[in-house]
Amino acid sequence: MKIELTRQKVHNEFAKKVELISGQNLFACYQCGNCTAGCPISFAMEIGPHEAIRYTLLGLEEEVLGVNTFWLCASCLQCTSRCPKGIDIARVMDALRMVVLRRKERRDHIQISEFPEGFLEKVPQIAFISGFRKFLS
Amino acid sequence: MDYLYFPGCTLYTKAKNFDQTARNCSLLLGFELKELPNWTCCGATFPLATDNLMALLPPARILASAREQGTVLTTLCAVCFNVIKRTNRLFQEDGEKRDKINNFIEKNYQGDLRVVHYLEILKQEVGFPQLKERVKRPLTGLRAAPYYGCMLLRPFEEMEFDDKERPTIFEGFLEALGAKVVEFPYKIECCGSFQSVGSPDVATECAYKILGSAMKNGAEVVVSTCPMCTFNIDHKQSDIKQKYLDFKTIPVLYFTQLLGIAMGLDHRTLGFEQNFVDPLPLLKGKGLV
Amino acid sequence: MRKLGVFICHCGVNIAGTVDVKSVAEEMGRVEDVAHSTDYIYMCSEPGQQIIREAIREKGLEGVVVACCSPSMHENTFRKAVKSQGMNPYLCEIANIREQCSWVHQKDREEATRKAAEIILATLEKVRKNESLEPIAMAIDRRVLVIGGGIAGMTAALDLAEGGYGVVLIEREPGLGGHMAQLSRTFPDLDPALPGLVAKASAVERHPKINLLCYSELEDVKGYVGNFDLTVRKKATLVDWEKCNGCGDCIRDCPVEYASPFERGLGMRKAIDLFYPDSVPSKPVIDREHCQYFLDKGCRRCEEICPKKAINFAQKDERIELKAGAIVVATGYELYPMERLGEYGYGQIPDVIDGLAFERMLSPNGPTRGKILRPSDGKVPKEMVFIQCVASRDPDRYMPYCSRVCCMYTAKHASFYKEQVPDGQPYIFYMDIRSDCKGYEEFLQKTIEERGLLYLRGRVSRVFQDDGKVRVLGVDTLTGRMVEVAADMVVLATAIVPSPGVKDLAAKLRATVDRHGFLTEAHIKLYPVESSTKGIYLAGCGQSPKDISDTVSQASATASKIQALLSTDKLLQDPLIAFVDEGICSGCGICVEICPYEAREMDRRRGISVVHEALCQGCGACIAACPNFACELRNSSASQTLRMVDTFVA
Amino acid sequence: MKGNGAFVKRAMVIGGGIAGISASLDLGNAGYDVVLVEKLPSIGGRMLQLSETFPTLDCAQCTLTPKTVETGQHPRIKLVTYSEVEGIEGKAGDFSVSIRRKAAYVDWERCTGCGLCQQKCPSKNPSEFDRGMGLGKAIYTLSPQAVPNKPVIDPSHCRYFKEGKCRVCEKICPVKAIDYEQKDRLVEERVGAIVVAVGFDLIPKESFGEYGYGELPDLIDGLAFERLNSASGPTTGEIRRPSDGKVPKEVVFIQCTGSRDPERYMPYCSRVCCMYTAKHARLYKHKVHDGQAYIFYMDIRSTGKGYEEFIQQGMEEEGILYLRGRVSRIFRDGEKLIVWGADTLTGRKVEVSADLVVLATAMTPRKEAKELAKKLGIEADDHGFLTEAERKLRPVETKVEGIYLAGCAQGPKDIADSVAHANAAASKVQALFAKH
Repeated sequence: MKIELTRQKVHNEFAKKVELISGQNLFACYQCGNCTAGCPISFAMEIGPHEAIRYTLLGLEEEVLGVNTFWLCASCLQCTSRCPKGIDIARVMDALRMVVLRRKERRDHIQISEFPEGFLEKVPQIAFISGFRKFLS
Repeated sequence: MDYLYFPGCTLYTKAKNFDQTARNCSLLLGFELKELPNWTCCGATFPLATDNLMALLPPARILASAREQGTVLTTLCAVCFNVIKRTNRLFQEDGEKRDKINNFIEKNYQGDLRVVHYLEILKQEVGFPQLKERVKRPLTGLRAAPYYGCMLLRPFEEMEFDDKERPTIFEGFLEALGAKVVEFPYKIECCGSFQSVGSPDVATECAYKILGSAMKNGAEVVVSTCPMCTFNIDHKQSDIKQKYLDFKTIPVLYFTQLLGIAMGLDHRTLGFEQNFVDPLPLLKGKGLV
Repeated sequence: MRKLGVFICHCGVNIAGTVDVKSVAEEMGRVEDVAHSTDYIYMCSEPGQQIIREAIREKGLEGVVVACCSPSMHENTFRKAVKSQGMNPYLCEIANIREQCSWVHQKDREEATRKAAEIILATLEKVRKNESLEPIAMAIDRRVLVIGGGIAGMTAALDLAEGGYGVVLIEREPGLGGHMAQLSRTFPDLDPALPGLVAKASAVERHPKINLLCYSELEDVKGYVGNFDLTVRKKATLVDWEKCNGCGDCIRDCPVEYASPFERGLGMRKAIDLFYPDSVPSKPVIDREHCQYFLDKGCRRCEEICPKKAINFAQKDERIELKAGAIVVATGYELYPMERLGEYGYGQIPDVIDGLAFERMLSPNGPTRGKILRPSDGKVPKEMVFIQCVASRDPDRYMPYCSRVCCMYTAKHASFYKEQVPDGQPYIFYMDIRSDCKGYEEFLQKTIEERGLLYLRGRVSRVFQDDGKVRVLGVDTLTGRMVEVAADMVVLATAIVPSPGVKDLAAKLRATVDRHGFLTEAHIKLYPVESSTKGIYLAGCGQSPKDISDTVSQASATASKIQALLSTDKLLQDPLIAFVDEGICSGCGICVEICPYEAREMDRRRGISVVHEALCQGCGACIAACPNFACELRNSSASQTLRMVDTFVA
Repeated sequence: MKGNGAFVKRAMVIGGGIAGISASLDLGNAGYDVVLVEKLPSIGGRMLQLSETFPTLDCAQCTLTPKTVETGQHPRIKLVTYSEVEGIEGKAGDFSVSIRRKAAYVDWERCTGCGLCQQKCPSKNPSEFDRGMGLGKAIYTLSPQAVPNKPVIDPSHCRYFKEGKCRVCEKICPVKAIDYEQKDRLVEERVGAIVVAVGFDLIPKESFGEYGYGELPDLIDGLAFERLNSASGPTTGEIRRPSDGKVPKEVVFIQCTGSRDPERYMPYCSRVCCMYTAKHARLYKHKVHDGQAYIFYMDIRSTGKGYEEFIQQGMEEEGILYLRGRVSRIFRDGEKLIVWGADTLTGRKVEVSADLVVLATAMTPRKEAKELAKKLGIEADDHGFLTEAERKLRPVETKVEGIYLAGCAQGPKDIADSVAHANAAASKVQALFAKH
């Protein structure tokens, strides 16, 4: 529950990395929550996109990387298109994903072997390929 | 006029009906889709990580090779359209990345290709009034809900496709075919996209909301521009039924399938057997087949 | 050779923190004709000025350079100081080493110091060749033009009239009151808006010193502070207001009804009607666009019914020429058009309305007689959503600024709603609650507690019509949850934007506007009600969003400034203006074309171009345009400028 | 002008801060005589304590001193400083005001303002002007740029008054202006209208038990931070914390301290804290590049022109961390101050080990405001803010004709609004005078 803040933590390496990968300035976020409000998938997220940004900024690295929020993001860009501060939130979500996927220990989020029978035959290629791109390192 | 055409993986296999109907209709409308030789997959996602240049190589190759053949490239699949158009834009605006990628793929593409969607050809080149005149079998009385999804519209500044909150191109198309357009708020909300692979339940929920909204507003059929959306809102109806017992199914068609009907093509050439919810009873009921 | 003095200001740490002022002062002291060079922490303060005065006295200085902030801040201060010692003020020049040096080179002390020295050396070059000049004295007209008949304009006009000055008040609409006339009750004491406003409007109408011109617009402005020549277009009301007794028969009998802009489209008005039901003046106008007579000559009912024969279909617009010494611009605001808000349905969802429309709904003289009924079907809304910051604080898509009044009026709206519909629930989406004036915070907290308003901290991403409801997709950032409300009605607190036409008006007045179209003040703290053009003052929301109380204060403030301006007999104008070397001028007339202030004129008899001293602002356009270098600017001659440039490139 | 029953077209302005100065200048420039009464030895008020002002970051001294100088030199303005209003009689057009001119123990007629006495005075005491951080002398002016630039002796610190010996100032004064025998004097002024511009105070930090009852030296209020940041302040503009002079690397700013707190302190919003805190944090970042500024807030209130942009720029470009939540407690831990706050946006408790804490304490009326209101026959609210005739349409008038309000005496305001308010009051006075 508690966060101990220091200037190193506020300018934490993790947030810097997310900013670098996403090309976005997390300090520009004024926490209006528009992204969460319009997100078609936020109903299933453990924390909203605006909270994911907040957690990242405050250096709550393991906590934010442990939630399903950015794995559930479908990059539909609704948040990006309506952000009053012009932050491309989808890029921030993707950056969080990248941080996990680029770590040495693989944390692949789909296992082909676990698909139900007949699934592979039905699902269109684009869904697979995008899925692999988003979920595999 | 002929158009360089990039089908993409899905249209080559699991959405062949989409591809075939589009080609057939083109011929009836006086233009041909000339398939790009030796095309590869576009990558299926535009990389959002700014440092991920590798993911831009496939669409860059497609663009470079298309530029050797002509000046306009068209696609049907909304995802491919998004990836290729955004990559093209990046080539126009970011000289540094352009040079890097060119260096890598050993081409010298400058971003001077026009990437258009099939619907744009219908609107801008054929013209909806002209399309209306050529319709052989108007879809009179068919209440069709146009589902845009995300990829055609967003990001708005890059896609420059239509208004991001209230697009109208699809409506214009359906009206030209004689259908009754059903306005529904979820037409621009996401279908769950690739989450049908990652988190199928989430995608099911998204699809349920979209279809529910369309039906509540009186739709008899939902029309889509994208094979991924189509899969999510058509094939996932079996999952929806399992979760929501009172859910009634609704046919989902590619816009080219509907175009095919209106242009008078034989319904057996429209690939309805690949649709999960059979549209034939509806179409027969309306006297359209 | 003139004996010169150099005075270098530290400006606290603003300059001294970056520039090594001591070494610059020493360096300047070594310049041949510099008889005195020193530095001080705040040269603009009394002891600082005292240093300058003493040096002039003791060293017999004949020219002064003060190295400090921008001349727009303190040129006047220092010129006054040197004048007190008998030096011609135009022999004192400012070397700007703050904005143009220390502030922009904070990271490089050495270079900044070198640059500061160069700026001062260049300014010394200028002073060496400066002439002694005297300000130009001009007669002034003691009348004032007030543009805009809202609460700001009326307050300024009344203050000035009470102060004994003649005022012409022009208002675009047929009646006084502006947007305040649309309001129901006002925060935080919830008094009805109309009685106070009507009392003020009547006072304006009656005041012997105020010439009220309604339904009128400013067409043209010529002249300058103290002597403006104005042309006002009085639009044809098609009703002779002299004859009209305001009986209202014509309105009652008029067969044409259309959606009233005053009622924000929620109510109807007639083709002949008052501005609003209790309008002052209480005289109607005919709207040509809707009147049947003008459409097909098919109706003359009002003409027939009028007992005073006041209807005059042939009335023409009238042009009125006026003179004034000062102008107050009180053009007010408009709300950001809902038609541009895609995510909120482009203004096409009937039950999504803006704040002013809701005010009309709450007004006893409004379209629903004060009842809250949703526009689509007249039902009482039970789930009521209010959204703040719509198009405000949104730099990427709409307006970056805060509209200042929405927090308070939304709280007021929600409070009235709850009072009228006790079983209804108001939801308010906000980003920050801004209740920062006297009594506002107390009002807000009390309202929340007593009325059970649900405040949700978050934006609304999308609003759409769904199943007879208005579905609102919002968020509560305090729980982190997405919030969905199936509302019966939604009120958008849309951004305040300058009223239409302000940019054109500002261009006519040569006043500046910011990128949003708000009129810009000369300095936000030093000159908050003065525009950048002398003699033109700003009041109310045309300058920036503000509430009624602040608007009234600001309007009175303009009145105070104008009274000080007009209380003197002669106005003194800066003599730093263009002049013509008559021997060189070929009379080509290029300068006449290019002058933005109409200060250049051809002297046909002599075949040369002359300068109208009162109009010239010394902008230098003619100097740059003159093909044979016949124009020069006083104390900025070509030779001075070239010597200054030489200093930098040497 | 005296006693003939004529309407006196001469105004008194009580309070020589930016509001009083603005009102005086407007009236003076319009051709009316003005008596400006100021409690302190020189005019300028609170604004003189400020370093830079939002949203332009103009130097406060540079904006203010030309106005104080102009006021001091204005032929129509009579300065009566180091003085307080004792009593008032009469009505609009004919007020008779008695003023207590406090003993300065310096003959201002003789004094040239050379400053030698201040240099040589051996006493050193915490300077109130510098919020107790710097050391002042027993004989002092408020600043080297004071208007009028004349010193006064504070008998509570003067060795001569306390111990009966010293008299250094008397010996050193080249014009023999020191007068230890000087007494308070009562003077009368007749005026036709009065503008009350007595300004504001801050809740003292000693009031906040949860923040250490003012006993933590590195916990200061907003005005103290202004002094720290000011080139004329105790650190000549360097940000150094009071306890040990170190440059603080973690600075916590706490807004709404004592404001919006109906149960314990003041229920109202103090209006300026959001903006000056943002300014403080930005100025801090300009000086300490590797430092971190944290701002605890409840709602960010940036409603003036250019204010919202100013705040957003601070967040985006200076990396100031805004935390939405109050601070419950602050205590010392070695060299650090431990701040227990919350971030309601993550729902977490937040702990910061700070080097310096700046409290944006609530603005209150001057403690003498209620008493003055009684003398003037005007109303004040429970807190002591003077009450206007009508909130919206008559914001500068009072219930008494001829008495007007200007600036923060009426309610918290920023400089721009105070100036406009004061100009408005001047306008009302002019209208009153023009009528007669």
